[in-house]
Amino acid sequence: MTDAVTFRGVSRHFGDVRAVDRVDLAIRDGEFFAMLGPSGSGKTTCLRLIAGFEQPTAGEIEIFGTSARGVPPYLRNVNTVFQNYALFPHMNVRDNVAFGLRVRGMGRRERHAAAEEALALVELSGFGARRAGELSGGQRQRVALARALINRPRVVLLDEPLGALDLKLREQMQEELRALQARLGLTFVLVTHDQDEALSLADRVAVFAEGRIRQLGTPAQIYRRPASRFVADFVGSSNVIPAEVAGIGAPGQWASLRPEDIRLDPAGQAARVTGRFFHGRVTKLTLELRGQRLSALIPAQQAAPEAGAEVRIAWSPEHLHLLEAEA
Amino acid sequence: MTDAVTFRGVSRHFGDVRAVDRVDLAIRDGEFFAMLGPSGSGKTTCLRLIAGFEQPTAGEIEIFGTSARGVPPYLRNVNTVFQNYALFPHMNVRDNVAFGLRVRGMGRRERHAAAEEALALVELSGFGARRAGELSGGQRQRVALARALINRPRVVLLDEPLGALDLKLREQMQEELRALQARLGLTFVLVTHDQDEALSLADRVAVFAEGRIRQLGTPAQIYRRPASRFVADFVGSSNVIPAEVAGIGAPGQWASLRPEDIRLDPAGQAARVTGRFFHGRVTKLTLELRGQRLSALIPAQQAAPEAGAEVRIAWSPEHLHLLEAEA
Amino acid sequence: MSTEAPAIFAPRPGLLPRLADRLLRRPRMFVFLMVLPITLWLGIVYVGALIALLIQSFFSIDEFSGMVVREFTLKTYGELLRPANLDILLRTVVMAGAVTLAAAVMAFPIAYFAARYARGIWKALFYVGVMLPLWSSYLVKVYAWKLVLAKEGILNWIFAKLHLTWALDAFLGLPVIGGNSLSVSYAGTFLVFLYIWLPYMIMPLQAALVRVPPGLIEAAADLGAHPGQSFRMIILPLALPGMVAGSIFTFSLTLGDYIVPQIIGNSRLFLGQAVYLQHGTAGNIPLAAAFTVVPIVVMGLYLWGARRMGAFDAL
Amino acid sequence: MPSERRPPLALTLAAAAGLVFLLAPIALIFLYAFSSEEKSFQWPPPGFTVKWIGVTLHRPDVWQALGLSLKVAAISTVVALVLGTLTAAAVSRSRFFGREAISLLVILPIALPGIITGISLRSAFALLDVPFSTWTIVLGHATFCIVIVYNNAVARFRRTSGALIDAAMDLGADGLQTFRMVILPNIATALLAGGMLAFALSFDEVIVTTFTAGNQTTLPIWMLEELVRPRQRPVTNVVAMAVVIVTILPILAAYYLTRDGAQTAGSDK
Amino acid sequence: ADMLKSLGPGEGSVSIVAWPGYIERGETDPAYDWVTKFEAASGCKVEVKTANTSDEMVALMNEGGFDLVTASGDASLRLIAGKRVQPINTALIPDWDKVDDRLKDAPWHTVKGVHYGTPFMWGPNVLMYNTEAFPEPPTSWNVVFQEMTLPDGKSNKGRVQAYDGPIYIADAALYLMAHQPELGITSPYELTEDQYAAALDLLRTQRTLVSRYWHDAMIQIDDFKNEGVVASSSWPFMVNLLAADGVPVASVIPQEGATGWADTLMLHSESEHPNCAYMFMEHALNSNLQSDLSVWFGAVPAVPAACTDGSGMQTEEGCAANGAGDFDKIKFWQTPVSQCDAEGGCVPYYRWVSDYIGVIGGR
Ligand SMILES: Nc1ncnc2c1ncn2[C@@H]1O[C@H](COP(=O)(O)OP(=O)(O)OP(=O)(O)O)[C@@H](O)[C@H]1O
Ligand SMILES: Nc1ncnc2c1ncn2[C@@H]1O[C@H](COP(=O)(O)OP(=O)(O)OP(=O)(O)O)[C@@H](O)[C@H]1O
Ligand SMILES: [Mg+2]
Ligand SMILES: [Mg+2]
Repeated sequence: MTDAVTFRGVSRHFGDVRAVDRVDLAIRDGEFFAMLGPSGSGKTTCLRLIAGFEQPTAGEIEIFGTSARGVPPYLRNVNTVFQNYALFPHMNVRDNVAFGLRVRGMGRRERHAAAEEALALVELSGFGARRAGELSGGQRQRVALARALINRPRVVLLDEPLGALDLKLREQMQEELRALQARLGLTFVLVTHDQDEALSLADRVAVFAEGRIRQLGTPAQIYRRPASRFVADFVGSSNVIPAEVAGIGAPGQWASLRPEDIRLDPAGQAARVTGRFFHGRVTKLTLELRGQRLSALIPAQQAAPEAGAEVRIAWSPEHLHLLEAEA
Repeated sequence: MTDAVTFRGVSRHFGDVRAVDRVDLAIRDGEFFAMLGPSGSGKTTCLRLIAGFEQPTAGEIEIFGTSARGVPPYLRNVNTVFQNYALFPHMNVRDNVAFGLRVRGMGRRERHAAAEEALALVELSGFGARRAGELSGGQRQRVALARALINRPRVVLLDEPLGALDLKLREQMQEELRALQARLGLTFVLVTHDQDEALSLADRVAVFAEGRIRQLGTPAQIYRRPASRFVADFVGSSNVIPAEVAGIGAPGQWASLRPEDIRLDPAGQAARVTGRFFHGRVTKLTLELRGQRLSALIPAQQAAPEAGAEVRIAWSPEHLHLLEAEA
Repeated sequence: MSTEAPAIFAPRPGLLPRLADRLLRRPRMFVFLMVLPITLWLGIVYVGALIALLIQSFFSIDEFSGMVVREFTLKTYGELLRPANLDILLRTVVMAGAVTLAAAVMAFPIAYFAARYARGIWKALFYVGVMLPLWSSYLVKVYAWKLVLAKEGILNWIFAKLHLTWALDAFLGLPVIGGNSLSVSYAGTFLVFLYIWLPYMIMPLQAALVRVPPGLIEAAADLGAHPGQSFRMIILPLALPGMVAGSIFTFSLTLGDYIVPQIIGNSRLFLGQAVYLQHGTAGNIPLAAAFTVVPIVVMGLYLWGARRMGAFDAL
Repeated sequence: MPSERRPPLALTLAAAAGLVFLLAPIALIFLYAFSSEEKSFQWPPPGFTVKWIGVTLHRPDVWQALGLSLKVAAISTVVALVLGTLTAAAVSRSRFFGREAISLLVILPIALPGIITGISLRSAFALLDVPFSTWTIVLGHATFCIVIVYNNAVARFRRTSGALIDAAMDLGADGLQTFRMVILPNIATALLAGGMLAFALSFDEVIVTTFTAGNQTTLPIWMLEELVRPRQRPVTNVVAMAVVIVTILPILAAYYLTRDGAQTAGSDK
Repeated sequence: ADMLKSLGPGEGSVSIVAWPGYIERGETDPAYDWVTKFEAASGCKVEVKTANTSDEMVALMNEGGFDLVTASGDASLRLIAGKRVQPINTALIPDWDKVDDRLKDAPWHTVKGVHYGTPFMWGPNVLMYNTEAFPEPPTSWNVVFQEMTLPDGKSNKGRVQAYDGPIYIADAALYLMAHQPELGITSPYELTEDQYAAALDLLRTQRTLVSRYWHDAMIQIDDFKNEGVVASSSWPFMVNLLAADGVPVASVIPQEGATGWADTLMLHSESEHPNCAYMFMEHALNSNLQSDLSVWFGAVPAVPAACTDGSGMQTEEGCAANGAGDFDKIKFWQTPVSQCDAEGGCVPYYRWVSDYIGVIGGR
């Protein structure tokens, strides 16, 4: 089976800025793919390269095996859900959703029917006559999704679609997105800087930094076996500690240790609690251990020590993960 | 000791909208107080009542025992960190921070020195000459904080100060806020709709809905003993299940059960997995149990079943919390 | 330290702060004071004078003495409806409409280019290009155009050099808009009007176009709209309020001008000239007033429509 | 940020043609300021001379008219700035009865043809027994300049978040301090842009001026007389050219100021 | 106000509504200055408001605030009828005697024997023609009224002009006086309905020949220079200017005669500075003003001596070129009024206004 999107040595430079730098990538047909990385790492640029808003400075992009060189956005069967939704303010919801069909010359009656169907898909039946300005953030996001899906694109690109939503709504939309993707069997490419979102939604995740892919793998691989200190640090707030303190590897090496893998243990090493934060089901402790700042998560059932207390902590060696030296 | 802020039967109506409705409240001197609630529940209005931007329609507000009736904002020794920071775009960072001193007539040299000190407090030494537009979100937030703190107010009001920051930065700023409050010993009133933020930062939390306080207590009380279905549902995504299914209480009553308290147990009740989301240290399962949708969190160490699988689940009765009937 | 400072400060001394404070605490009074001067000047004096003018249109002129008879009559309106006067009204409204349309068409590429593509020095150049005509004397510009359009003027000279005189002649041969030369034809009047008022269309249009988020155009392309469709379905509708705002200027300025058609054109009167003439002619003020009713009604309807399109925000 | 930086060729051509259309007549005015013809012009000009610049410099009537026009434009602009800003503040900051009517009222003098404004103001002055003077010209000009300032200010007020005013008061600034330290600096560039345009409009106005001036001669009225009287015609072109040359610097200055203003004005969203 | 009986001291200023170019203070050309000396001698500061049409002058005078106006015959009677101007005490103007006798009692400023002003300047509305198109001077106004082939072999269509003031209807009537005597026109300014209708018909024919009517001198000069216009009613002023510019033009008064304008300095009935105004009227007659202005403006002085006495720049030949010898061929502008000798009355001016608008508009 051909891959949905292939990058071969793709670069996109803006003057001196290497927004995307020699990226090789293959996104499989039908998978939920996430691009994760800090701000400015080139995620959006990658998406824009796929959509056709940018042309690579070097390298080759293929979409379902066909070269995309010089193909303008409106000829690519790829649709985008923009970060700020980019709904057309002068149209109502129905016309927004039906836009893709209108430009393809479909008649009014037919495209309205199709729009209603697409709205039903995102559970917005009956909102067709509203203006975009009269919708809440979550509703707008779903309109943008319906608008992208109505064209039945082969690839759906989502640029931080949930960034502007509040926590509660974000979680709900995440579930809906995932369910929709599974149901329609389309290829979804999601850009996000929220590691939790990437890990929970995607089949595979590419971690970006400075225009390059630092690690590509399943969420579990990325979370449990981060390839580098950067990845360990960025994906789930890991403790990155020198090998000497960790007790494995050679001096100069670093190891990662997840906060939830640190436990209070009277037989462990002495550390000082510098802060305590109640998070409901867990309590987060910030600790100081031999000059290293660590954070640990203690299940809420357990009594957590006060800030300032001296505690003893331990971890099982199998939770330590030795990091490769930074590139 | 007098309380910092006291509300006595305070209401604020806008036409038909009861933004704040007969609220009684006492915020203690020196505590970190959080107002938590969904959008539109009246949190911001409460804050604006304290700051003096709104006048109560009914009731009385006291600040450190003095009635605030008719006192304009600039005569209240209370300062606000606004949701969007509201930094003055035509001033540099130093002048922004020193604004409060300037309007009180302090000389240029003195107030610049004070501004540098305040910037040092929020770890922004050396940023004084920059424009607000040249700062990142987190930096802006800290400038807004320094600007509010420089007046040495008796109460600091924070209106969703971290709402616009991304996850990583938000966590970091939360730690800093808490540390600062502890160090300065000031009264902080934080408005947020992020339950995790309220729970982890505050000494006490008031949960708002529709202009009224639904529950007021320590984070642990609110999390473990929610007073109502609304609070249980809003604070940490709880499962709220009928007493029949839960196996306690009388029919018609409801019980709350935290997702982390559900465990896979071959001896438990049969349920179907409808979704699986990897979140790093835990995996979230959405389940269907006798027609009820539940969510459960499974530690990552444990193998989580696939979506569609049949599983058996159980919980200890002590984790069930019977809810009072809704008002 | 948190216990030292008072929780509520004492009010500030000084008269001015106290006064400002009073006003701020009585927002209604404050707003009232802010809009008072404008209401007095525009609402009472200006609108009052307009109404007084309109009332005059219901008076008539005594045929024998030429004096104004201050009695209510519709006679003057009867006069207004004479064919010669109707011609003037029709001619003016058609001209104003044509100028407005042409200005919109002509302004669009300039405004769009300046708003979207021009950067750095080019942006400045476009700005200057629009502002300079605004700053050079209206009259001198009109007279300069006379030289351009004359039979032995610059345009003819250029056409002759390009061996295109036949094309110009063919154009001038067209009925109605043509004439003996451009400078004595409707086409010439139109061209000069267009030139003089074009900047007033470009500015609001550009302001509207700047505010069209580029993301929307990308979104349209992403959904399969080719550039023409993006233009028609996205850019144009979103720029429309700016265009309507600009058209308020071009339309009204053309409607009332009496200098351009006197210098460039075929001597057939335009509304502004007619008003000027009737008003100046030792007093057919009733007829002059009746003439002004037309632009007031036309602009009234236009403004009403424009406000519904949100054009006032885009002026 | 759009990245398709290259405009379509047709658009570039159309925009360039438009620019030429706008500027070519100005070039012509410059050219004929140096024509050796005296009474009327013909194409191509038979010869060139710089003597008209000298002639113009020694014409006291030019200087008088220029002085009056500058004075009128400056005062009208100030009046328009004050009234326009007040009205804009009231309209954008609060809702009150008649708010819609006021926004319409402000637009009226520019939306109605100048001749109507001129005639009605003239009859109003006659009715109120106001003698014609510089002040009647100023009043006439301010009437239609207000809308220009008003529109610029309203747009800026709308973009300047109300939270800034709250923030200032929260930090201890009273009403006056808030206005001086926060509101004014934030709307300054918009006022500058509006003021520039209002000034230009007033400086070049003929039609309303014809009706509101007594026997005073503003520069446009002087031009009108000078053009109707066919002697030393290049003098009008010299004056027009001088005005353009002298104003180009403030135009550019305003451009750079307002360009930055676009960023400083919007509060961080 | 009543007529002034005796002259008092000057009030310090005088304001005048004038045709452009009538009151020069040397700003345009230092050689032409007849204000500075007057101001110095009389202590009256002169303020000038120019008006471009007779109608504008009437409107300005109606508004008030002025002392003097240089009114043409088509405005003067309107001003008198509207009581905007006051009778003149000629005894207070020592040089009244020098005024051309033919102008002293002219009907456009004398009503029932009462003088309402001081004659100022006059001139004919000549037929200006291009000497290349007309090797011989045209002998009739028919070159601007009837379609014909001109001596240069091309039609006159689009190459002739007419004045765009309603008073031009009189020019048509004058033409008809000669060519259709059966209409019985006695004065081109007193037309019965039938005569008036015939004049309008003639003007409608003319409309098909005229591309643009001339309104101010500047535009006509431009049109002769750049628009290929070869014949038009005009003033000596434009003929002189164009000829000086090297354009091949000349002028003639054709056999039908011509209309003409004669301007009168009239005193506003509510003048606030009557003494200064009288001083200016005297100044207008006795100084070199008449002589210089007739050069400057291409007009004939109301004081014939100004042509010959060397008080200014004018010479006898200059006066002749400006039409001094043609007085008898000229029917001077006056305001048409409804009272006239013809039975049924005549068509009044306000109808001339609206009908001429109609004619130009193609109705
Ligand atoms: N049109 C452009 N011109 C110049 N530089 C650009 C352009 N677009 C992007 N860049 C630069 O390229 C880099 C990558 O930008 P990109 O938008 O792809 O980052 P991102 O990973 O999407 O970040 P974010 O999470 O903030 O959206 C940044 O340094 C950005 O400044
Ligand atoms: N000035 C006002 N005029 C009218 N209604 C208002 C005004 N301010 C607030 N409201 C209404 O009062 C209610 C409470 O608003 P408030 O801003 O206090 O909510 P909130 O809890 O801060 O919500 P959010 O989390 O969205 O900020 C809302 O329904 C709001 O629409
Ligand atoms: Mg991005
Ligand atoms: Mg709020």
